[in-house]
Amino acid sequence: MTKAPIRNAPGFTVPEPSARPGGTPDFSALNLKAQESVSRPDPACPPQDTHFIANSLIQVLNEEGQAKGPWDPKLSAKTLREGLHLMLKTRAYDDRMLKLQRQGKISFYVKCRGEEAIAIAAGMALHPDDMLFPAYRQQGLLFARGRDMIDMMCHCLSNARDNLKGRQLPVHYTWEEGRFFSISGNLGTQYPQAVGWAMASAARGEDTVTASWVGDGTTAEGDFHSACTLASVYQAPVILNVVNNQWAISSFSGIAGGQSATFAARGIGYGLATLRVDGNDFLAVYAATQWAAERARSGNGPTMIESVTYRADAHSTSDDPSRYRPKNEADAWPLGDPVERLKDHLIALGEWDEKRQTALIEALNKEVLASYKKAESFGTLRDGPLSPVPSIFEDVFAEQPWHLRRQRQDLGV
Amino acid sequence: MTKAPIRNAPGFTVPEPSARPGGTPDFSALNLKAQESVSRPDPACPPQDTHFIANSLIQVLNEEGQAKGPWDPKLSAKTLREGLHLMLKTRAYDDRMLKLQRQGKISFYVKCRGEEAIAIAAGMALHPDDMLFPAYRQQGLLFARGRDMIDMMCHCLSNARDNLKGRQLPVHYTWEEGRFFSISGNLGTQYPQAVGWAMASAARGEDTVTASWVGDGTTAEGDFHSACTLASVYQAPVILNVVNNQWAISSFSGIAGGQSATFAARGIGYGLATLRVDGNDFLAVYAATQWAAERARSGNGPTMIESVTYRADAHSTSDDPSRYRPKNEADAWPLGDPVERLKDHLIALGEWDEKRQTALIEALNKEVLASYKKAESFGTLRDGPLSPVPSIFEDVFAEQPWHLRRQRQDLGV
Amino acid sequence: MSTTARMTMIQAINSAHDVLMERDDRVCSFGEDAGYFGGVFGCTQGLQEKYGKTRVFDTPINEAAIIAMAIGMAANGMRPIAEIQFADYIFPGFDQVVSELTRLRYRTAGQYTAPLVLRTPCGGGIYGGQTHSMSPEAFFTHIPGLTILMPSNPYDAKGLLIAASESDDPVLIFEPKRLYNGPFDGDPHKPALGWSSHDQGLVPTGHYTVPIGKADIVRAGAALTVVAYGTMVHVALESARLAGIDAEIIDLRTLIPYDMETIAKSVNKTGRCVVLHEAPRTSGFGAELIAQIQEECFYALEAPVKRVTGWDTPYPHAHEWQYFPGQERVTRAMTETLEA
Amino acid sequence: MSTTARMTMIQAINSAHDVLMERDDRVCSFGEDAGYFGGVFGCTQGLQEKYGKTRVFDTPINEAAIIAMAIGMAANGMRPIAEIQFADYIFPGFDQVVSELTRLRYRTAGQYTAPLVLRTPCGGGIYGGQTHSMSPEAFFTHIPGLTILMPSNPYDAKGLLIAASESDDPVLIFEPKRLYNGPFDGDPHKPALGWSSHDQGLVPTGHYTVPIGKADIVRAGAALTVVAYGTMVHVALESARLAGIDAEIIDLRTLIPYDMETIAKSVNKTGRCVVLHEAPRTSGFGAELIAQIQEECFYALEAPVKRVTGWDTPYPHAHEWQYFPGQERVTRAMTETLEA
Ligand SMILES: Cc1ncc(C[n+]2csc(CCOP(=O)(O)OP(=O)(O)O)c2C)c(N)n1
Ligand SMILES: Cc1ncc(C[n+]2csc(CCOP(=O)(O)OP(=O)(O)O)c2C)c(N)n1
Ligand SMILES: [Mg+2]
Ligand SMILES: [Mg+2]
Repeated sequence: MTKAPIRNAPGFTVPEPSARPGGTPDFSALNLKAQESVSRPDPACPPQDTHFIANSLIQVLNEEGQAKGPWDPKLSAKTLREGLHLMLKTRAYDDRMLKLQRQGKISFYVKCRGEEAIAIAAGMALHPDDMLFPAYRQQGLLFARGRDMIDMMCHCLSNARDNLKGRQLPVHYTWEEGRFFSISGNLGTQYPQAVGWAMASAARGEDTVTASWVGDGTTAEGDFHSACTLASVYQAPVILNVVNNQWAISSFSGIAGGQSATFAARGIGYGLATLRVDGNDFLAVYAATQWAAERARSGNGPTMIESVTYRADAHSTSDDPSRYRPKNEADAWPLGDPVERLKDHLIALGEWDEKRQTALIEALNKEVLASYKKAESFGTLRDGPLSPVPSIFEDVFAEQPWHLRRQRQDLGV
Repeated sequence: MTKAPIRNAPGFTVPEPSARPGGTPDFSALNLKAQESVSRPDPACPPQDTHFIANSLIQVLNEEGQAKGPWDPKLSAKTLREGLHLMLKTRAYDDRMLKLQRQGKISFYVKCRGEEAIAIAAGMALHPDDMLFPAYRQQGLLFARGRDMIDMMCHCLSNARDNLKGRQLPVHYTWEEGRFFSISGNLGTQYPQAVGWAMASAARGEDTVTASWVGDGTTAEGDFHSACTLASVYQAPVILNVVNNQWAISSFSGIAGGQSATFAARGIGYGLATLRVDGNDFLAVYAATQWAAERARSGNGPTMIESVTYRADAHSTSDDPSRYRPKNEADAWPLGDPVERLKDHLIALGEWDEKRQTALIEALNKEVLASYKKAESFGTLRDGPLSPVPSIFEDVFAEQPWHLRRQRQDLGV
Repeated sequence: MSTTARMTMIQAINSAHDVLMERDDRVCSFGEDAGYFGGVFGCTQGLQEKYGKTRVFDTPINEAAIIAMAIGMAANGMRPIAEIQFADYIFPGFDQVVSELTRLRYRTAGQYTAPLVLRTPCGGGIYGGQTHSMSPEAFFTHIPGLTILMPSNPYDAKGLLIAASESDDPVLIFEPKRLYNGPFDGDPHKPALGWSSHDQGLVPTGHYTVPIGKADIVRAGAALTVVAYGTMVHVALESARLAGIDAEIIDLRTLIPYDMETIAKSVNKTGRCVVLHEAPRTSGFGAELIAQIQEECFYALEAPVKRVTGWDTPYPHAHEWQYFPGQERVTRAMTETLEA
Repeated sequence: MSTTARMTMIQAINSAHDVLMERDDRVCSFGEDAGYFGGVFGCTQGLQEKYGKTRVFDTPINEAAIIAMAIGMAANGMRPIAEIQFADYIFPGFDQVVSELTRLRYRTAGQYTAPLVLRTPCGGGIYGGQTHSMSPEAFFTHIPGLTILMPSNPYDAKGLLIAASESDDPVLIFEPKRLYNGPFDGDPHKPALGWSSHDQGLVPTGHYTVPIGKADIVRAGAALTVVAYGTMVHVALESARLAGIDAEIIDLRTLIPYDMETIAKSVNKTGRCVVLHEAPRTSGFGAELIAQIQEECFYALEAPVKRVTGWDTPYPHAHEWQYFPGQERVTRAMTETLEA
């Protein structure tokens, strides 16, 4: 037997973020320098040709608000304005819902501030027939797909018009009509399901694509690996998105392994195509999604996309981030704010101005408030009306078996 | 919304091996060309410096039986002969145990034919204090650690001297004295446990290393991902081995994603150091293990090692491989037989000859048979004696609670 | 089609797949070694060749992935039948069952459903040791929204599998592997029997169903009621025969929703009851049955309801027959219940 | 140390960690958000600062990994206390509990053991919806080799956690999160109470244990026995008080191995019994208790044992109080049992 040199092991490492409350955040380790020169491989290329991008960053919008480089999707001004509109709508909705939670009108809420581009750009780049398996922070997809805001609010109010009959916590939307799957409270579970969905579509010869989203923290779950493995083995037409917003409640991305490799790099090990994209750059997210969708749709298999972004607000209404990260961390985030960046781009193109921006925000705030007034008229969790009580015994099985019938009777309803 | 070109999706892919029964196997896709030129990075290097090896192959023994290249561990002839001895011992043991299973003396058996180098070389390269979390096909580790063969047989016979009291299926060894963990029937479960063990060692400032093994098929399990994630986050002193023997019962490695990437490449996504090694090359496995152990021991973190090999025999005594792969596939395996290769090397060195080989095999067969005679004298599953019946109620808890006491009484023992 | 054939349970399960896949191209089938090879027990043999690789295929070794994939496919209009190689290995996928599969209809208020079948061989008696012998049904009976079946013979195995695949709910089928090739009455010393001479080994070759939720009274009797399922049905029959006890023996067949009507009717008649299962005793499914029986039949009961079960230990390898709740223990429980 | 202090259940759990870590450097603690932040409920707050990062740390979001890591550490001489953020999220780690943690001593014949504690908040009453309200204890009670505890107050929470960590067996502790900050008697319309005025909110600051396996008779009575644990203990007390029923109320505290001696003694005395839990009814832990009670106390029972439980559905969000087995249902069951 060989004798290894005896040294004192230094214990194991527990990763720490660059700063804690009171400290000065430093994101330089993330390697987020302007990368407009990242080349754009053919969407039908072998996965290996994309792997260099896992350690780079696809960016289109530069610091001057110009669209540059091979990934520029060259969208029309109309499309860009639509993107801005949808992002602002999402933001207006989020802000109102937070207030409502603070007022006790809804029991729980999750904002996506700073991450609006990820859902909106992807939602716009995908085909309406494509299937979505989102996590809870992609509410923008609903707006991109044109869901009625009142319906969304009714769900969050758990009222009589909630299409989920009050059974789910707010923000756990389902919208079958919009090909939007059910959001689970359990992290990551829908990721491998999305691959199964995609396989069924492919088996029927459909040309639709399935996309799913998880957070950086969720990549640690076994289901992440299940999805990657299935996608790799069966070459399903699926887009596996990782939204790296630097935080998972109080744990920074290093606790999910983010200091050892990028999340996009996870895909390399499975031979997936891998893209790493500036998640606060509407055009970059759009382009990456479009690339992956084209790849999947033409039978060239799955893509993993890491969108690098920052969770600018609390994790949820149950969270207080000032206890674990510097208050100004969002300001220090090198990739800016997705709304501001798209706005600046449109202004630079001469297709927008600050006045229209202000007016749009005002109009959206009004729309949101009006929607809320309407939604509230269908009830609130606190004051009702709710869906009928017997509904709690329904939909457990297709038909109610004897034991549930008895339990309903036992409750006297 | 963009309109993607409408094509007919081709359905999903189900990977197929190069040949089925009657066909001609072809392993060229595995890229197993002689690779003696793979450079050997410093064991303290950043993980990234090893990633090229994930798509290459560390080899020391060339086709002429010479040891070449930077990975040559330059072992003494004595050590090489010990390696050969241990591999042959493992093989002699395996062959006898298979016969015994066919005779109904033991209920189940798993051979490792063709994979002997993986366990023996690793077992020799590691320090005796290093901890082992093997799968069921690394019985060689027990021989490398000097376990008494009679004890091993008593376990497989489930007799009164089985150190597991007949509670486990044969080959599910445990040997605390030899720092050999308990083999679980559940695939992959011990892989993340090994990381936890390594963390505890490191936390106490010990300089021991922990090594674990899974098969190519098992890499698909969620626990594989758990282990990789933990190792990556905490930089534990652990060696994560993947034994890619091309098959998982009837499923070839492609069903675990092996056609999309090497298994070593899985480690890239977690930022682990990654080595891919000719698993039938005793010297290469030794060198890779030594490298990873040195790395871990000196506080430089985990390594993933894929050993490329071939399961030359049936999966287990319950299996019939002729139903799913060509009969001659083992012969077509480009990396040869590990025993033959080490023997040829020793002969080329002038340190061994065919006569000694024949004599050694004969001696080992005698030793195995004599051991078996002795082991059988302590009982067999069919004819007893077994461990005392009340022992089935012991070791469930540290102390027997009332309900187990009652159940024992109920059985009348 | 009214032809019948002699089938083992394996052949009957295979035939059910064949019938289903022939009739409905939404049905697909997969699992570890279940594609090309046709499963380690052969239940899906020949199907890949017949129906092609996108309908019958091998999966990676990841039970969570198998179930999740099945959920996604089922939600997207397929009717998957997935095999979990051994029931002992279903636990990596437990979360997908508890948190996802069985809640999808509920949490989406019916917008999405996952009508699929999970099949898995369970139970002991084959010297499989602690990881090839488990009877984990009780864990699943506590999950709202899951239909759970366990056939005890080829006829039921086929008829229940067809019914399961045609059901709009997710169904989990436990197949007692000790019964795959023949009935087993609990006596390991007898020569192994095949299904060829057993009534229930005669199976229609075409389509038929065995109703979900209906127990089968396999022996009518007046002295006491025995509630059993899977292998224990055969152990109960033989034990009663040997002891000359006029037991009414109920083969539950469906565990959830269980046929309480049949059970209560019998217990109200006999006044005595014994419940059997291979799984460990504490919080086994027998506990549920007994809790319900004592509630519904309290005033008819003349003796406490006894359970004969596996012990509260892992399934030991060498002492298989000291663990398995065999004829001696079943007979003793029946006798004690009659004398109580 | 004989000083005491007023503590919430959270503070009591935190104090137990502190006492344990101070005395024994093998004790370490980890979980999702449990390191720097001190846990989403604050149970491990301040400990990382005090004991350092290799003893108290954050983990990746992977419950299987957390449990597996804890097993490896425990087998290698540590005494880990791992937090699973919500009991609803324990299922990805179910396999590590069923197949590994609880079998290690057995399958190695004592060569390796994994003495560790898993803690997890459970139960409803906080409008958490179906993924923050589960009471999954029954699943675990069917696993041989696992000690299972559920405290109903700060005193027991601390004493049981210390006993658990000092036990040589793996222990799973369910902490009813509705009780973290104060007792809850099932009436959501009353203003929330703190622990400050509750007897069991007075907690020794130092080391003490509450014995594993011993139930607590929280109210002596003659009319009937109520077996409860966790939040339901408080619901039972208040329901009996309001209804003026002389119930003997047993707080089980330990679910496995449960204190059958205390239960049987009480039921043999009162002749009537009601069992309560928040979890769904079918195959809930109440079934096990009832099966055992009817077996041991058959001739003393004057009425069927009733169970009051959650429904066999996922935990609905908006209809929280129609799901939760509250005072009205508990009172009705007691009354019916008295009148039966
Ligand atoms: C299986 C599971 N474990 C734990 C949780 C609790 N939890 C909810 S959100 C969250 C953090 C998720 O972080 P990330 O994946 O990065 O998504 P983000 O919130 O940043 O969008 C945790 C731990 C859960 N919901 N499910
Ligand atoms: C969790 C789990 N699932 C399934 C099995 C059944 N099984 C036993 S060995 C095996 C194949 C393993 O293949 P691989 O990991 O490549 O190891 P090898 O047998 O080739 O050494 C399977 C599927 C198991 N033991 N555990
Ligand atoms: Mg995040
Ligand atoms: Mg293999």
